[in-house]
Amino acid sequence: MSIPFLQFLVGVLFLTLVFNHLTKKNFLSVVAFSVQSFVVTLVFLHSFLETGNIYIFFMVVFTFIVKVILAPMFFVRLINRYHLPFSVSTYLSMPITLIVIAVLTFMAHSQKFVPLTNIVPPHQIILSLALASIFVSLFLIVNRKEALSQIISILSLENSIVVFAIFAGLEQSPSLQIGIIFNIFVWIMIATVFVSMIYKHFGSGDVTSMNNLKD
Amino acid sequence: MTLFMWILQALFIPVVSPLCIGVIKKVKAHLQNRQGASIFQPYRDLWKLFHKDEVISKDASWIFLFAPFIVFAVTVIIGLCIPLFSSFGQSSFFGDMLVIIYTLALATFFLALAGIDVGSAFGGFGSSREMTLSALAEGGFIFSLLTLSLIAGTTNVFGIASHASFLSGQYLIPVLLAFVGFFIVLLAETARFPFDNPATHLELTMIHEAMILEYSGKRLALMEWASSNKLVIFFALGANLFFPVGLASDMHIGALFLGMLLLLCKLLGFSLVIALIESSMAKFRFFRLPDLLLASFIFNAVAIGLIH
Amino acid sequence: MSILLLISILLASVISMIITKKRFVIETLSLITSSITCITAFLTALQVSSVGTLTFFTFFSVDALGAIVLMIIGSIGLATTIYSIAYLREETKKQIIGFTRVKQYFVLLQIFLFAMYLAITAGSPIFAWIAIEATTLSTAFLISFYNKPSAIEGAWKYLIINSVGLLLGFFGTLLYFTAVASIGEGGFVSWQTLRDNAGNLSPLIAKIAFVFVLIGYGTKVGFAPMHTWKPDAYSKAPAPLGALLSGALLPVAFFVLLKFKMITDLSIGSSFSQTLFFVFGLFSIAVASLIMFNARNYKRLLAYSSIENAGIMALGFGFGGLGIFGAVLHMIYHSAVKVVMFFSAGNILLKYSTAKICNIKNALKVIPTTSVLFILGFLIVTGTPPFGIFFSKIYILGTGIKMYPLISFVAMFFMTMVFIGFLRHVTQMFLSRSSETQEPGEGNVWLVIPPIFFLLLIILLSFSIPPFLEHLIHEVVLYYSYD
Amino acid sequence: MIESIVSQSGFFFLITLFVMGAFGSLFFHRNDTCANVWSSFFAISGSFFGVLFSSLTLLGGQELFFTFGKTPFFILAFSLHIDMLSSFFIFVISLIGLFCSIYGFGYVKHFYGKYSIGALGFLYNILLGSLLLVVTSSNALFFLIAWELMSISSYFLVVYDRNDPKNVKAGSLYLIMTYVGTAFIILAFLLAYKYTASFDFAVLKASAHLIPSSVKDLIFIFAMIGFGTKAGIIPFHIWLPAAHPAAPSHVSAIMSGVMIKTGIYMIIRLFLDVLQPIPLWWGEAVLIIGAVSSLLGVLYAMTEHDIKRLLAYHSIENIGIILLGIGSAMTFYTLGMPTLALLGLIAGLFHTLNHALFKSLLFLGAGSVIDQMHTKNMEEYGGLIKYMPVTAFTFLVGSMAISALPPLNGFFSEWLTYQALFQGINQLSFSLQWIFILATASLAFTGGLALTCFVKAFSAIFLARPRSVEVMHTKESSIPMQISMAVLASLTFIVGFFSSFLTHMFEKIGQSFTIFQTTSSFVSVSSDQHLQSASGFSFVSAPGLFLLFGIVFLCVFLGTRLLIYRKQKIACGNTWDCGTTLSPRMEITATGFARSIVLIFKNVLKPSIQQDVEYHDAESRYIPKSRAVTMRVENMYDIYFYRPLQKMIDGISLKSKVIQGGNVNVYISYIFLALIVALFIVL
Repeated sequence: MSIPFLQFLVGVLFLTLVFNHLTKKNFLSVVAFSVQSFVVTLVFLHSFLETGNIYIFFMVVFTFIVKVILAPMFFVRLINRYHLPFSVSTYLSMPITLIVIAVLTFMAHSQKFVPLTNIVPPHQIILSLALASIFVSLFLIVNRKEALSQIISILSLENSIVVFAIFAGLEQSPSLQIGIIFNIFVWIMIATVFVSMIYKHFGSGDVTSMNNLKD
Repeated sequence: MTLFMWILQALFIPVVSPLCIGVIKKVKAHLQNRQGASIFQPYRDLWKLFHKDEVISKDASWIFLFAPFIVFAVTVIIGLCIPLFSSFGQSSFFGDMLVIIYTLALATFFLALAGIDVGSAFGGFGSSREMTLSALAEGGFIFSLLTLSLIAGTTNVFGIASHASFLSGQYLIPVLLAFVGFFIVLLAETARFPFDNPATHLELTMIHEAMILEYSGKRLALMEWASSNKLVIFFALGANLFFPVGLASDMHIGALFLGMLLLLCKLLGFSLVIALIESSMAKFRFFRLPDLLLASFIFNAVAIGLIH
Repeated sequence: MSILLLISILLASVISMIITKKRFVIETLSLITSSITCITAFLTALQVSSVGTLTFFTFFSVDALGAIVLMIIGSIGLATTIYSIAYLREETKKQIIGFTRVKQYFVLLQIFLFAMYLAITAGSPIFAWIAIEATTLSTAFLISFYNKPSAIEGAWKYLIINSVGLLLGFFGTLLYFTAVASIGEGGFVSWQTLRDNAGNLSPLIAKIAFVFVLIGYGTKVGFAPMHTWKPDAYSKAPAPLGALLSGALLPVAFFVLLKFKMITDLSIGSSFSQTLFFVFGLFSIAVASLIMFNARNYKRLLAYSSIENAGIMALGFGFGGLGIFGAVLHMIYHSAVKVVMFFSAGNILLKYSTAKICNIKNALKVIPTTSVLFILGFLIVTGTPPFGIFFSKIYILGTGIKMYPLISFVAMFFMTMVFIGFLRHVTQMFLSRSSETQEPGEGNVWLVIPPIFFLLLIILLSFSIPPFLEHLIHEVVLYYSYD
Repeated sequence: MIESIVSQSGFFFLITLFVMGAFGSLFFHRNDTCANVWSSFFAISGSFFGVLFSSLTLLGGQELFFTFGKTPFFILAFSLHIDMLSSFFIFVISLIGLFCSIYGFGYVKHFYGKYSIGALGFLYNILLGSLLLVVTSSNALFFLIAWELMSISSYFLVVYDRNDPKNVKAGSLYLIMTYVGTAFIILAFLLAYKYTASFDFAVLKASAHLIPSSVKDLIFIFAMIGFGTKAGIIPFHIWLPAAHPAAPSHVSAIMSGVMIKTGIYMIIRLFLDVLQPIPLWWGEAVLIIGAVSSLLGVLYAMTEHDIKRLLAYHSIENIGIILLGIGSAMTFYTLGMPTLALLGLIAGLFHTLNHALFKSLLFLGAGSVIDQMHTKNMEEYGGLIKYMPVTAFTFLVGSMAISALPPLNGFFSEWLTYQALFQGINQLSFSLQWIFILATASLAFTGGLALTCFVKAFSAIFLARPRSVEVMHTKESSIPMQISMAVLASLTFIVGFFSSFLTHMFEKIGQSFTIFQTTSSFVSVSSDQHLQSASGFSFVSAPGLFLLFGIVFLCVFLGTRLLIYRKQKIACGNTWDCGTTLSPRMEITATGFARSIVLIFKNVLKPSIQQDVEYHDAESRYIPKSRAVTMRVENMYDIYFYRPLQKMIDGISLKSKVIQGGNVNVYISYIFLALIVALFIVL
């Protein structure tokens, strides 16, 4: 696959993140997350085609099954069981969120991070976009009040880190793969248990209701 | 020979002090156009008191009983320690000015305690006022004698007395200032006029009288005698330290006799001044006295500053 | 060979614990496992002190600092297991928890201990990262142990903050790996390889990578801006776990952070990492001492004290040279004293069943031994002279005053603030008079023996350090001080 | 045999006595009497051995230097250096310790059953042991260990009687102030360590010249704050009147008589021995602090009507007098007059001994009064001299000694201080002369006011009629308490009598300092045992005074009693009362007595009068039912400095709690911001 197509894929990843910021409905944010994970599997597929390393193929299959199918299915079932179609609102209003996202992307593309983004010179644009998506997903956790969307934002942070690592020339290294597998496994397990616990105990997913633990 | 000198020195003040009181009373009487009792009347009063029975309050403790002896003994001790008619340091042991000042404080201490001991309101307030005044006067007292000792180069009162010729030369102003400071302290310590009226028994104003209100008989005599002794001590200090003229510099009888005579004249002079003050001035309100005492302290401090 | 032995024993005990129904079996099994882990820890430490950095099976390597932290984990793990057995018996007596909870507790406890083991002995940064991720997993469930809304909230916050931190840490580790990847070094990348070719890591990437790692693992250690999960987690977790969290987990996270500091120092010199350590160290001491001044819950009080001590250790490692000697000593003493304090806090909680400081009255009469332990713990942790922490503070401030006197003055000011804040609460809890009478009694004797043992350990260590430990500490000072 | 006592093993045995006493009484804490006997026995034997050890070292004049035990930290060495100065302080500590332990043996009985006597014995022995270590250690860290042990054990003794919440509050204030003081001391030693790379006093002394002068001034300020807080100089004194009264009486006697002297010991050790040569302004600063502390100390004592607080304020006043001596010593030495400097040091040390003696005597006396009366308020005493004659007599002797009345020991040390200050005025230039004039003025006024204060104290407690029913059923304190007070009282006489011999001994102590190696003091002991200053400036002879007082008093007493009118009849009657029935309410009370002085110094003391009147019916306000006047003197330091400081710190900490707001998003934003800031600033 050519560099422009890869740029398109990472662009899709970035857009799904922005969409997650703006969406009102939980279901749509879950769909956005599955699209995002699909993009990651495509990237893995691309690196598998280039290097032919059998482990990477195994990674493609694993991420596809877990992230694209299993996790969104579980989230949808969760939404229906606790029937919460509408996600809790965000902290900042729509325009300000967009401004902050713009600032973050500009920052990722700024001179400061040039040495970071041209570790592998041809992927310079992709890496800066991946870095921007890391910052935006971090901001997503801060902005959303819904427990489900916080889980989704952490998983998307993990996706953008993986994409950055792949394009930074680390797709070969086994340690990256072990790390990714372990992270996915741990997170899905924790997310499923805790999110249902949150909903069971607190009724709604609103995280701000949980603030009686203060000094 | 020195033993004779000591006894003479010890007996001189108790003998002479009632005379001074008598002279002061006589002069005041004349200033008020009345005859007044003879100058020897204080002797007769003392004699009478010594031969009267005593009434002691049942609340009094042993302090009330022993205080008169201590106060009188202190006045006799200080009589021994200060230059009366001879300036050679025959008692080189205890002529230090701090010893004198703090021994006087010992007398005031027991006097005040005795005043409070009987538990009457007058005694209590008398002691409180007495202690306040003596506390504030102490600074002035020490500093006035300090000025002289810095000029004379020794704190031994005999040394100061034998260091003649103060009034001439550059030390005139400091000595004069010190004398004014000392004179104010004298009036405060011996409870004379601007500080306290010795003749009155008016509860509101009396300080010294209030403390010895409860005494009677021999103890009252001792107390009266002690206060007159104290007056003469201050006169002697004022006379012999600030105007050390005519003190016998050796053991010669003639010089001693001359010294004694001159001392009597000086005491007479001081008594006249006291009597004049008492007839011409009114007693100050109690809370104006600290300013007076502070003035005396500042006079002395300035005097010290001027020495160099 | 010891690690294999360890893994097999652990797996056997965890599986059997899940199967068995009887509580006695669970307790004995966990006791055996943690005592074996403690013994192996001390054995490896002895080996390391005699042989030097120990690497076996290519995947595992233990250096001097790792050996010290291993010993800390081993001893505190054993103490916590003993204490938990007595603690949970008391709790079941008060009908707070059922049997399933007890089983879940001990299984998770063993997993947590083993994860910390793995983190220390891991040869590669990724394995260390995975092990610490595993600790987050096991402690998250332990924090939500009491299944109350507040416990769930504590666990949730712990989870979210720590996973964000660890993901940033993961990203930082990957950036370090780019140095290795650029020269085609495939296969297993260990700490040693990272150290060897730290040279060809471009300075700017090294700086960015270290910032990410510091923020990431700093969250786990509990430096100031990222400390917010600590008070909630410590106050909601069962008391024995608090001791493990602050006594063992903190040094582990610090250990990994120091490894990365070593690599960054090799590539761009120590001044960069020093300034960051000073900033975060001072900020943690300041924030902890200010909030501690009127904390209302004594378990949160202990959490802030851990944050403050983490700040002091950061200053120590930042100053370098003798400061590192002081910091390592501080780490040992702090872990030991935190065990004493958390166990006595647990006893207070059992007796008064409230964590609010204002509800605890006249404790000195009601539970005398625990109160004496807590008061002595307070005196030790605030660094009053006869005990060890005073000397480590003097070492740290002594080296600090040479180059940066201002930092030492500010640190000293905040440490005094900590003492004053702590004293207010101690007097309120122990020396106040109470109207209603609480029948005095200590409950199970096993609740008091572990803290007394650790108190004696501190007093012993304050006056004479065993030779092998001294050798290890000197090795750490040589290994970790760059200039 | 003397060599075996005055040696390393001797001192080691001394410390083990106290340690055995401490842990033994912990061991017996079940049975109160047994614990009390055990701890008192070891405290008494330890203090007695301490007196023996120190007096032999003083007479022998040796110096011991030894270290024991190996420590893991190379900067800490348990090294002890017992020179003449340390053995003098050991002498003072053990002497007062001896009497307080004897007193304590009787006094502690009223704690039986209420609190654990074992703990009291443990803390008391630890306190005595650590006091000894403080004055002998020669390594800064070892000193800090002993210093903190002393503070912690005295803190727990202050809060020992914890039923009264005021004691706990006083204890916390005490520990906080001490800890802040120790923090300053640690900073001072760290600064010294920075330039001399060692914490050992010997090394510090050798390389004191390496420390640049600006840092040396900083060390002086920190050390002055640290040791000043422990000694109780004016700005840092607020814990002293609160903490000392709270402790059990024999402990407050130790604290007031001896513990605040450890601050003085370190001031002498640092500024006259280790950090020499010192700039001029140090001496002047100590002089001014001494003058201010003594004057304000006695003024605040005037306003007190709580017996122990009054005595605590007097400790501040006497510390001021000691600092006058030491400050003049420092100033003279810097100006190159070693003979006068030695005189100042001798005056300071002599007053330390005297103050230890009469202050502990007064505290023990006050303790036995409170033990009987169960209240510290002087207004409720009165007429106790008839019920507690021995305590009254010893308290009288103590008051006379503290007001420096001639025959007793207080006079001679104050006389020496006066000589030092007079020479200061006599021989120094203009600006310095005025500082000495100010110091002499403050000493003079302090002497007068102290006398007034103790007339008030003694008369309010012991004289006149009882002002409360409680006085009726008090009885004399128990035998051990009486013995210790009587011996202390006789000691004030003995020390007064042998003051010239002691001055000679202090001169030898002074000469053990390196800076005074060759100098002889300005005031020396002449042949016939009386103190004489060099230029014949002044001399006083203690035996001469005793002789004179004795003879004259005897003659006067016998004269009037026997010679004149032997058959005088003495009748008992009522006090003159102008015809009204004289009730105890008409006596002068402590507040009444001091009211005139308080009004004279009102702009310094800021007294406040509050009148509240209660009427029969609120509207008509004509017939007052009761009228209450409360006169209070606010603690200015508390209102203008310490309370605002505490409010500010509380404010900051309350505001900083907002960090822990409880909202997860906010927490994550902290991490996010930290990341961004770190990335941008650092790169």
